[in-house]
Amino acid sequence: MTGQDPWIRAEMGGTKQASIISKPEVLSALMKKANHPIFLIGSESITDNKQSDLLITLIKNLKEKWNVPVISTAHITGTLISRGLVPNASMGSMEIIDRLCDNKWQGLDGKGQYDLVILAGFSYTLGSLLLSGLKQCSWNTKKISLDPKYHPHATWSYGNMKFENWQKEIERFFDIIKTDKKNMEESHV
Amino acid sequence: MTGQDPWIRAEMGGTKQASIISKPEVLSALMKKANHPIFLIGSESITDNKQSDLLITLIKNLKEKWNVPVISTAHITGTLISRGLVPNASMGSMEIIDRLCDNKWQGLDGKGQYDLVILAGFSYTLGSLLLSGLKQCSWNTKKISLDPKYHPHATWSYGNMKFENWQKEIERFFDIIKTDKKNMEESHV
Amino acid sequence: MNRKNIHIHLSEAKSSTGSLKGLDIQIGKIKGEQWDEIEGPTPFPDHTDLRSWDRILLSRYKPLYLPFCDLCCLCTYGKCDLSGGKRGACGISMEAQQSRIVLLAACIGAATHISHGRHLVNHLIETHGRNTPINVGGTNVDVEAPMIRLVCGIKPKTLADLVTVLDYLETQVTELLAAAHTGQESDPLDFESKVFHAGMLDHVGLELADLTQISVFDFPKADPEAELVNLGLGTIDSEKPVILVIGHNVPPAIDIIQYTKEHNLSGTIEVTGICCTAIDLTRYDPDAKIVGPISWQLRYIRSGVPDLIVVDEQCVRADLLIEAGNIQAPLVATSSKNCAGLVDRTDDNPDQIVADLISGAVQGVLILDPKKVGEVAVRAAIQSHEIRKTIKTSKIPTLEELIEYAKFCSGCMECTRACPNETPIPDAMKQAATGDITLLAEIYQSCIGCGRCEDVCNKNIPVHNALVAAARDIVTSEKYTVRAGRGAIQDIEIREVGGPIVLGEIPGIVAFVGCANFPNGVSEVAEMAREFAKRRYISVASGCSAMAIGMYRNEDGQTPYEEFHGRFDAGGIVNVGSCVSNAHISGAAIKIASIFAKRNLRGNYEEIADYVYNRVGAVGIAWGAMSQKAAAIAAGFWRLGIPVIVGPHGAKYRRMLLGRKDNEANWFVYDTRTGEKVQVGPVPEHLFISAETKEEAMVLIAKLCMRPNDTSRGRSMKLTHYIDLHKRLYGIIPDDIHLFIRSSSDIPIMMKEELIPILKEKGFKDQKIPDPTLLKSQIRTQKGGN
Amino acid sequence: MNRKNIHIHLSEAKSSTGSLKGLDIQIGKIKGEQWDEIEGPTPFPDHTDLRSWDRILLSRYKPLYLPFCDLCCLCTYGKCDLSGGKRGACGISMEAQQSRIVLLAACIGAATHISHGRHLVNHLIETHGRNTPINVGGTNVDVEAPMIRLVCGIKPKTLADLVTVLDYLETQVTELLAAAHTGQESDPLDFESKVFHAGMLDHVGLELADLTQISVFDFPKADPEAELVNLGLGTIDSEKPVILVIGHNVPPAIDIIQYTKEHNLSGTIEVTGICCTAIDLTRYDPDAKIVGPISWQLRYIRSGVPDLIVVDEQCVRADLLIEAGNIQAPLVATSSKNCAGLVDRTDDNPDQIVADLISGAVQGVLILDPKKVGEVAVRAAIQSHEIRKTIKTSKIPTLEELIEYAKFCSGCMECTRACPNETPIPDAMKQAATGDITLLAEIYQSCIGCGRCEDVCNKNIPVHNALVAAARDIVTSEKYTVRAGRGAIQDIEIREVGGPIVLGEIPGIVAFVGCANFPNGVSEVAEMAREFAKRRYISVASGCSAMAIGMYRNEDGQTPYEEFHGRFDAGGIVNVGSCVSNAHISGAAIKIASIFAKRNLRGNYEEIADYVYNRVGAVGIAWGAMSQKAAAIAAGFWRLGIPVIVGPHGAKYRRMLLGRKDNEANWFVYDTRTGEKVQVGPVPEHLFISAETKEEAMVLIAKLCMRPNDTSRGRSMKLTHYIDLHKRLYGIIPDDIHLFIRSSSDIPIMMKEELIPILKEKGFKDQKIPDPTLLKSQIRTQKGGN
Repeated sequence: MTGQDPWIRAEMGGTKQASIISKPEVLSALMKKANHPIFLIGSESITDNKQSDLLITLIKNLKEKWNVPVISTAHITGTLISRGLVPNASMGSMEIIDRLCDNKWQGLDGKGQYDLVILAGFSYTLGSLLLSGLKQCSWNTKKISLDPKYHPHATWSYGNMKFENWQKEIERFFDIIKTDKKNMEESHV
Repeated sequence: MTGQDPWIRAEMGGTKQASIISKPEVLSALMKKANHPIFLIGSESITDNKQSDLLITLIKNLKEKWNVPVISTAHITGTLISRGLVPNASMGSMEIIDRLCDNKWQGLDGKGQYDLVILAGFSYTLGSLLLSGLKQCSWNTKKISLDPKYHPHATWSYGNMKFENWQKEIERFFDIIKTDKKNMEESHV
Repeated sequence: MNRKNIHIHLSEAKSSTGSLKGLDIQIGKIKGEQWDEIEGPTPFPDHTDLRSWDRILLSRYKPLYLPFCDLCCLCTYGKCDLSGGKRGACGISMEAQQSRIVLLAACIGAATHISHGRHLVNHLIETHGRNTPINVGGTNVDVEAPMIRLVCGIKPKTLADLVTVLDYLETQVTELLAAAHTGQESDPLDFESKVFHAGMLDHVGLELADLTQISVFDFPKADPEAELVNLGLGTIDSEKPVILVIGHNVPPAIDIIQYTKEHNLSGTIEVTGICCTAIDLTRYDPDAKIVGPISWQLRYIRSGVPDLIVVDEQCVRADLLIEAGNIQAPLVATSSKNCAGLVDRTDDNPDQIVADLISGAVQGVLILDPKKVGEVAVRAAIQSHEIRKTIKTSKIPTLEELIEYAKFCSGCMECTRACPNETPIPDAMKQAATGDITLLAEIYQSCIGCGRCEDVCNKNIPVHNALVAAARDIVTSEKYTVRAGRGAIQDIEIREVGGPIVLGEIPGIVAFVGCANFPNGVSEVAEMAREFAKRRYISVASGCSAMAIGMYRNEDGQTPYEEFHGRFDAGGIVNVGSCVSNAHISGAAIKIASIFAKRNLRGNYEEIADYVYNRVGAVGIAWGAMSQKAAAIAAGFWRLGIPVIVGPHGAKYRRMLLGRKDNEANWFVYDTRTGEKVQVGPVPEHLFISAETKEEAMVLIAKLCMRPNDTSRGRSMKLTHYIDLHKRLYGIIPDDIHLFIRSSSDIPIMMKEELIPILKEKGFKDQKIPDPTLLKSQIRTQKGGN
Repeated sequence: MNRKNIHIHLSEAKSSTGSLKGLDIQIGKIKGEQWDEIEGPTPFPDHTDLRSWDRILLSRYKPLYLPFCDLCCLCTYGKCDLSGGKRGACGISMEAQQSRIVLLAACIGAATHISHGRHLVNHLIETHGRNTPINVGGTNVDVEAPMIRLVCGIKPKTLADLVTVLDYLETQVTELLAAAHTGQESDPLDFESKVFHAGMLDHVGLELADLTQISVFDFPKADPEAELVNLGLGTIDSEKPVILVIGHNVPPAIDIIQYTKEHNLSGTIEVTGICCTAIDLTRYDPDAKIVGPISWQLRYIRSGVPDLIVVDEQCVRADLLIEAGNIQAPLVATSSKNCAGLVDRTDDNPDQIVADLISGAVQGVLILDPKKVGEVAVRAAIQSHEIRKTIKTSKIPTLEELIEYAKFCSGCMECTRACPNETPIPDAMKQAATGDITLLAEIYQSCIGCGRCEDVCNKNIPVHNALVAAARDIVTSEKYTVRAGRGAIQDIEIREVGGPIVLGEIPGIVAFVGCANFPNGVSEVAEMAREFAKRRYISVASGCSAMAIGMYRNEDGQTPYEEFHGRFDAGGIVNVGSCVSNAHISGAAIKIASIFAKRNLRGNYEEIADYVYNRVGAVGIAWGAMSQKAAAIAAGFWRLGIPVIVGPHGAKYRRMLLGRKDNEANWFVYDTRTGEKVQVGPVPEHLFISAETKEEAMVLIAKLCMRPNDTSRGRSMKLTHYIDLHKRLYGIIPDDIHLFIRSSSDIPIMMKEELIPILKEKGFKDQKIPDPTLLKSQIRTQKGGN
């Protein structure tokens, strides 16, 4: 079960571990079920590695399709804007997790706490801690990790994958989004 | 993957977790590959629960078929004898693990350290610690847990199973032992 | 070494001798001339001063590590995977990491007792004065502080003298804790040596704390006939206002009694206790009632009986505020270690505090002044009782409710998987759903009251309450007695048993210590204690184990404390007191060296430990130990060469200290008379071992009581018990008797026929009995050499 | 409260006044009449004495917990799964468990420094006498011990006076550690309050340790012009015998220098150091060389350069004995905390020890006498050098070997998965196999030298050595300078900057502290320090961060210490010294209250912390902190109201203390003049936060320097830096500026056009600037009330 080992091997999960996003339909179903989702994008999304472009495209797609608000952590807002992604807010990773842990927080839109938190673009270590913090304070919030490294503390996570395989998965997800009709039956997760 | 969660849920494994004994052929292959196996049987093997009889029969079979020496821990030797199983030695669980950790120990038979250690009949907590201790001091020794509760610290373990399913597995193993021919091709694990 | 307060030069204080004396005591100095014993080599030792002794023991008893998990997560370099020979980012190995965790546990444990001692001494100096004399047994006890004499090399006379001891202990604990910092120590045995040091410090701290409270509160003073006190839920009169005290620091509880006495309320209020505060309270007032050990917290509170809860420190549940709230009982926290988030009302008017507690304006308060706790607790309990009479506060379901709950059970097994004892709750629920609560009631007997079952139940069944409900008849019939903690052992008792013990004719001292995390309830400890008392060992007990022993009645209806005498002598069951009273057990071993064998104690640790190790057949049993304190207490015994046996859960301490009887060469001593190296066999075989069952433990007890110094008469008696127990409990004769028989006169007479053929087969040969030591310095022909 | 040594009654010592005085000092008493400052409310405080202050801070900065795992494994009740609201067998919640672990870390950290201080004081009292005066800056420093004055309420004059302080610290650490025992404390905020207390004690311990060594070893005494010393592997002359000292306790290293001086060997031996021992050694002898921070251990040893290694305590790898053995360099362990399994040769003849080390009879020795270490190390290093000249000892592969190794790489990614910084080693290996080592050399720059990559390599590639080999050119060109640690800040410096700081006109004090576990090597710290020095903040540094800053050269070839001045003034980069010198940073903040604002320090913690919190715009950056010591140091800053920023790995400390700027109501102060509650905005917004990138950290630094007391001029300057950095680093204007602008005069003039429209949109309204306090007791109209 290599794909489902924590990417940093010493990062043990807990008694409840993330389910694997085995196919893009899972993601799509999760998005549809969400009432109030939010996307957190970390600083690694703008590093030079080959994942960046795809990740930014993915976020744009989510934003356009389901109107998912995006929060950029660290210092990357300007770069994102220059690459065509305008985040809804810029906030430190600790600051946003802290707010997501506060059941009185009304969200960026004043509509209350979020029920689905999607993360991508964080160093694995930091991502783990953010997910662990969220899991602890907000057990019932769904947490999705979209990076191609298995995150046991999430609710749903990709397994450890080579870039090429992950790319295929994400591109298939784009296809689903495009062909998706409003009246399409909801797939069950 | 419920069957492969640690039975006591807080008993996290490590970066290497036991493979599941998915079918009796696995067990049989492991036995055949072993050069110098040993069986440790714990005090729960004589408690009243329904597993006891089957376990004792299993051990007798292993002993007869592959001449696996048996060490009984705790105080159960007399009872085992009265039930037709004569252990090769009686030793505290800590004492035997301590010896199995000593690469100078010559074994019960003077032929040197063992390369396969089979455990059954321990409380889950104690069993975990014995396996953890063995894993730590003797990383390359194969460790098999035969109780129907998943032990991540073993090399091979049954998953968490209902008694009835475990019973079926063990009985199928008896069948294999019976029908096994010396010239049968070794199955690969 | 912390001896700063002792270095005062006469020339710097040009005054009369009289006033100098006064000053000496004032600043903690103990004048040498008051004590003619020669100072040994290691007063106030650093751990490096005794490291060579530790290494002698550790070369014989090697650590076996049983890691709790593969990782180290102590710093932000990590987490690091240490399995399979990998090292952490700081370079640490798995072995060193495990021993480091043991050190951390031992430091926490020692700190807990030492800090408790500091608190007691400071508080009682404030209320009773610096010159309050130490008195633990009047004329019956001359060696009043064997541990302090041995380790510190001083002879404390007043509370003020103890301050010097505390300074030393705190310096040392701080240093040991520093060694647990990331990086640094790399050698597992050096970590283990530091663990031993922490254990030794812990025993000094224990002794100091108990000396203090015995002296000031006039607890039984080394009294073998201390009163029998009531124990058990069934002894409580819930018609009266009921106060529950929980924890380990007795002053607030004593001030509750004081307040009732001063206000003529004695007898109108039930003061009940759990854990060591309960034990210590009955040493002060035999009318107080002990509810039970640590694991009785949830069941007693949820019964709704307590009208008010006073909690101090140490073994107290971290959810007491919630539990107290659930039964509408106000809670008073009294310790800085356990502020529970409550507002500090120490400086407020008691009227206002009581009013706030009773109106429900606050659910609890923090009061750091014991005297004020006494007043507030009593007054609020009386009012709380009035209110609570009119409402249902018990959380324990009725039989009908229980059956309804049981029907919800889906058999998912999560409760069993969360239960430390893996009890078959779902089976019992299934049965209960049909109206038969037998199995549930049985599970109550092995329940350690942790409540984890409830947290994981998918159906929200109050599982723990259900167990208590099923066992209602058992619970209400919990009426037992326990002898109040007697404190120290008298010098005369030591004088009388010293010879029989070191010769082996009293077959051993068996000390039952620690808490209640047993695999099969409290009954196993009682069973073991009775077995060895009947065999004329000296059974000693403290803390929750002392309670556990009391929770048994024989066929004549007697509890063990009624059945057996309380003298430190063959066939006794001796309750020394609370956890801190454990020092009287190690102290008794030391006093054998001092009083019986006339060895110098003063700053002479190594020689005395060598004496105890080779001559005093003592074994500790911590059958249900779970805490860091227990780790420290055990370590204190190890350094004195006294083996400790723990129950199967004790394997979670992650490290055993095991001897290897199959390596004959390990088992030698020097004969002090000749310097000759003599093989003596594996006595005692292990220093720390987890037994899987009580049967294994009992056989181990008998075996580990053997010592090199046993006379043939003594050895044959010890062997009789060992072989007899082994045959009875294991069903076979042990296979190692030849290792313990040094000459034919060691063979138990009644077993000769049976044993001689075995010995012949094993190739038995005669060995002489030396005057044993592990220290070259103890060899007389080269005394002073090394 | 540990004041036992102060309670001496004159009546009990009927002697002349003269001799009494002598006695007073002897026993640690500090005579009140030598100091006319009024004693504040909390000399020698227990943690409950300052709990209400802690709760004020903690009600504003709430803990966010980021658990390292779901379990608690601290006792044998467990392991317990605490996730999803479940409680442990002891009743503990996940939040309380996380804060308990933080407490444990802070206790270990504080114990480490305090024990180090105890060791120094004991050793130096022995060698230099009890009456050795404390002198940290001659006539330039009147407030010699601001932390000790503030916390303990005493004014230490001699080493002996420090013993009283140590007793207090050890008592308190022991009590806090006790609170980490299983059970007991249930409230996370009470655990956090204890963490703050541990931090405060830690700073007292730091100050005490540095005062001691500055005074006795004549380190630079508050000298802004302390010498520039050599730093870097490239500065070492390996033709000479090379001694490497590693750790945090300088006496053995000083005795090495002493020995070379006394034996006319100065200049013939290279004494090189890693970590704080190196820093402190250059404070003693500027000719000693600093190799680099903690993470340079493996690379330097494996280079084969050191002929002998002397290791003391704290941040030293636990595998040094193995590493030293691999290059055939003898090892001398010198600390009881780190015995490394070596035989204690303290009492042996140096001739014999040297002979044993050189013959290889032993690979290392333990010597607990610094003077003997000095002799043995020098003599053995000279001989070791002769032998080692003739053999290849470097473990660093040649380029050819490196390429061969790289070819073995299968790209399995295990090394990356083990690397704390997730460096792309397999990619680099693939490239290296083709002969191109660029990427490998790049990885060297962000390598923290933990060596975990090697343990997991399936192909047994010596990965770390390969990185060092690839970076050979970089390594050998590591030639830098760092200003020797200056120690304290002069009173006159404080007098001069006090006004500009509390008014906000010096925009802030930025303290770079802690170790080298950076995500991108040492360069980020240098970059940050230079940025803020250029912006005329006061950049302060200590320990490995001070080294990291030195490892940079600007376009003119200057290191930052050459580029910037060393005064505690705008635009300086101030190296205070080693880890223990961190106390001079908190001390400087305190001295602003004392010297500039003339507040009483003596036992007056709460008022001074309130002053610092509201007025002194200081921020700590522990960019690569990894240890328990760092946790304690940070906690000491928190209690004074000084925010601390850590790097992304710092999130592994498991707990942040975060403010919520969106809750306007949180951000008030009282105006001391009127008692009015005034909204002042989120200044500072957080108390402890992990930044994801250096850019985020830099913006946070600027932001967290704002304080309620800023004048408009000061605030507008601070805002200028905040907005400017945000625009440059984030690429946008910050969205929260309206929260920091209290009136139009706060608006930076140059930014008016840009900001006014934004402020209008956000609905900005004028607020007044109060004389701020969080303490009702500080309100003048009701002074004394509460």
